[in-house]
Amino acid sequence: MNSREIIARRVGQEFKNGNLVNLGIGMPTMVANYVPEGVEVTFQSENGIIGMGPVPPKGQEDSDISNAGGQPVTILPGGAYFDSCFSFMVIRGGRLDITVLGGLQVDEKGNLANWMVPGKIVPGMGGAMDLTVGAKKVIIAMEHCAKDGSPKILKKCTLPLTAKEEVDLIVTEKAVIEVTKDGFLLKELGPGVTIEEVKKATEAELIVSPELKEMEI
Amino acid sequence: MNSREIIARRVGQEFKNGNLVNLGIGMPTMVANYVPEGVEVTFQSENGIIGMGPVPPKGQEDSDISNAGGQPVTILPGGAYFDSCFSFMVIRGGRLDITVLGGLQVDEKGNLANWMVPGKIVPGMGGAMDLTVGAKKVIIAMEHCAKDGSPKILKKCTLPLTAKEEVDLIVTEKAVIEVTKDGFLLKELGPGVTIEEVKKATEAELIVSPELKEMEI
Amino acid sequence: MSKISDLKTVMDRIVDGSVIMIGGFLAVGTPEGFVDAIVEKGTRDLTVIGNDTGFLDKGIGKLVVSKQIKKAIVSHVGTNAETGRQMNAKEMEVELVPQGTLAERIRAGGGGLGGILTPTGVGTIVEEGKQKITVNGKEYLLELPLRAEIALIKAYKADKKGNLVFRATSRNFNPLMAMAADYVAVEAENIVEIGEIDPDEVMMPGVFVDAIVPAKQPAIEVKGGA
Amino acid sequence: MSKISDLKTVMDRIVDGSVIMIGGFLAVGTPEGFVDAIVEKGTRDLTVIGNDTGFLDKGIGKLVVSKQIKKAIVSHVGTNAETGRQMNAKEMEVELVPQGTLAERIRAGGGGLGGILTPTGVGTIVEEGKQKITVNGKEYLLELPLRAEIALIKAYKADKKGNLVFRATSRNFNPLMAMAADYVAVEAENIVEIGEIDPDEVMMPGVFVDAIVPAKQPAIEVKGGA
Repeated sequence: MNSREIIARRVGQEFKNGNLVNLGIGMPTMVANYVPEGVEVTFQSENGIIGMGPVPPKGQEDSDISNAGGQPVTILPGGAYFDSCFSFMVIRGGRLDITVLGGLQVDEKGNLANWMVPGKIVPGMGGAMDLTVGAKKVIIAMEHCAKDGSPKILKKCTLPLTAKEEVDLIVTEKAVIEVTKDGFLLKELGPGVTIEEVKKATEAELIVSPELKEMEI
Repeated sequence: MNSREIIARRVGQEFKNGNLVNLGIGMPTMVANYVPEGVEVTFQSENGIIGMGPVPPKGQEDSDISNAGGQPVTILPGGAYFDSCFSFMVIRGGRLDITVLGGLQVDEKGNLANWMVPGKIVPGMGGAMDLTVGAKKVIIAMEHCAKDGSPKILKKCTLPLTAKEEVDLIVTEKAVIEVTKDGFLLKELGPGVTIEEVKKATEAELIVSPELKEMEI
Repeated sequence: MSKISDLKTVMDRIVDGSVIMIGGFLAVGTPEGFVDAIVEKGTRDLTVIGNDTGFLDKGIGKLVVSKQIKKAIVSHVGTNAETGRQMNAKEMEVELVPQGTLAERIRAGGGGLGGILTPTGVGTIVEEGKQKITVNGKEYLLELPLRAEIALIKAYKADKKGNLVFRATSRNFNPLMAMAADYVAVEAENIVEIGEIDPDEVMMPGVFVDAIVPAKQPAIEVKGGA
Repeated sequence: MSKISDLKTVMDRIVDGSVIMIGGFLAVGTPEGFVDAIVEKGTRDLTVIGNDTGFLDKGIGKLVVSKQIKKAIVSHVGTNAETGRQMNAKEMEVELVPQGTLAERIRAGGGGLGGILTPTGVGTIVEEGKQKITVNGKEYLLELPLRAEIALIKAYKADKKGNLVFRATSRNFNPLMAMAADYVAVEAENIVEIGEIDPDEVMMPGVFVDAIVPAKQPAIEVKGGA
């Protein structure tokens, strides 16, 4: 199992029956493939759809039906379309249970940075700021370290924030970390990963949960 | 021709081809019957309809299709329904050409009072405050004096205002009066009415237009 | 996960002092079955948010007549003399809100906004106690969001997931209220299977709906229009 | 009074320096015919308001590549490398706005509001230069309305009065923009007679539409979905 699959599979376990979920573009989109059996969730996408279904078979794409990444998707029976304003009323209005987003940095206050690296790359925040502020539970799904090996889980974010103190849970290939008022709580380890490996790859202090266990994925 | 018909007929002459018009409840509703031939206007009603048509024949009422007064109406081909929020976006957003409302008092600044008489009757403002603020042209259609003969066209309103400095034109059975920055401009007289009669029935000063004429109705 | 429910389940949610939104415009689009059930239950001291207080025998007005309302937040009460009487006798508090402002306040409550700036009411007693903010040289009132514990709304059609379609002018405040309450109950004239409503025709997605109750209606109602 | 028009009439409205809203979300629901016509016309120094700058060869991105945009007000530019390049080289100004805020600002512009209070962006650089207002103990940013001289939108279906129906996720910003501009031109995939669209299915009433131009489309497009 590669890192991305570990992350997606573990994030899927956070979903509860009946949840309304928004998956960010990139890796979070993969989580749709790992919803545990017996759990029914509804996917919302900020470009104007509730009840988003899987990617259509090649050749059956509909150019009017896409996800927030612009990829062709489908809609399930009982789904609905709406405009962008309505979409963000859903997001900010308190009915969105979970948003899963990627991250560049998360810090121990629950701050998130994922929309720009000044002077380098500025993709823009898209819907991420609204999703982070609006969803009841914010899960950051990301690889534990940056490509150059530098830590992404920090004492204090150095990049411009996406939202202040909104992150609830971080899921990486190495660990599941909860943001608590006392700081980061290390709750689970990735397959074959040790506490020391996680600590080494993390800039911030980690409180090790007394119930620490390996991910069951 | 009774007073109400004079007023309704004269107000209708203000409509221009293509206008979007909202008629208040009560007497203003009558104006729908006096749109001049060759002029096509579209009626909006704040309860959620554009393209409102005439009252249906007895027995053919639809309990889901009404005007803002709760009376059964119809919808014309090319009409549309929408919710209350959208309806007031139309009203405040600059696309409503004309609103015709009743009035208790209008003063020479263009202030309007038509929603309460403290201690006596407080029907509420309904959509009148939004209509007055939002419409490009505000026409007050009312009898020139109150039932007890007291003047309604005043130097200064004494009742709580519906809106500040928004009235453009007053149409009564006695006169057509425009609100200008210099005060009330008397532009037309009702059938058989003299300048003196209008002045006597009006508390505010009237500037008599050099082009004063009798209503052509 | 069908959301089909019954009147009793919905009524169990409504207790003395509840804050309730009720859809409708002069009783057009008001869920009369829910209103009747509240009258029957006799719950008191309600705060009711709606467009108006309907008539003595129709719409929200029935709750005025039965003296169950402590406070009404509405735009218009002129069609119900009993509201005026209770208001003047100080038996009931009435907060009058311009209709467009009322709609925006409910929408703000539903959409997670902290308020909106409207030009409506500037220079009138409506501005009393409110913050005035000037934008591009024009004055606006800051109007605050409204939410309720329970929204009681009426729909023309619901599927079992709670996707809703409203009809003609009975739409009015119903979709707005469906977004602005913690618990949303729908009186539905027609109930269909999931998948029978085209996703582009859904006017309110089912995620906002908690309970669907079939409307008790005269079996045949004249639907003459479009 | 048919509003059927042609590309030239619409393009005559667009001049150097025009402020234009263009519908679409990553080019889904973008009126590509209008965009191509602007590229052909070569109008410069445009201010463009849209969700994103699309791709190099699709959506608003084509106007970036042709260097016709002076300022873009968008939520996302990550799918168009040329936007990033022009932004870093200071050849084009980009105002990045959170997507939900962008939608609300356009809606406020269309609905005559002076602004809205949103929790989005509090504690980030988005709050710079904005008024912060606390409501019920929570901080919000005051975000101001956006309007344009011209809105270029795409609809699935239009009747000759301009009543519009959008389809699936190509709806996105199109209806919002239709309300927020002085002149609204629609690229319509299908044009039908007045009366052929049910009044309850109209997603944008024709009073907001000034010109309808038939879309130049591949004659057959796969429409596999619902």
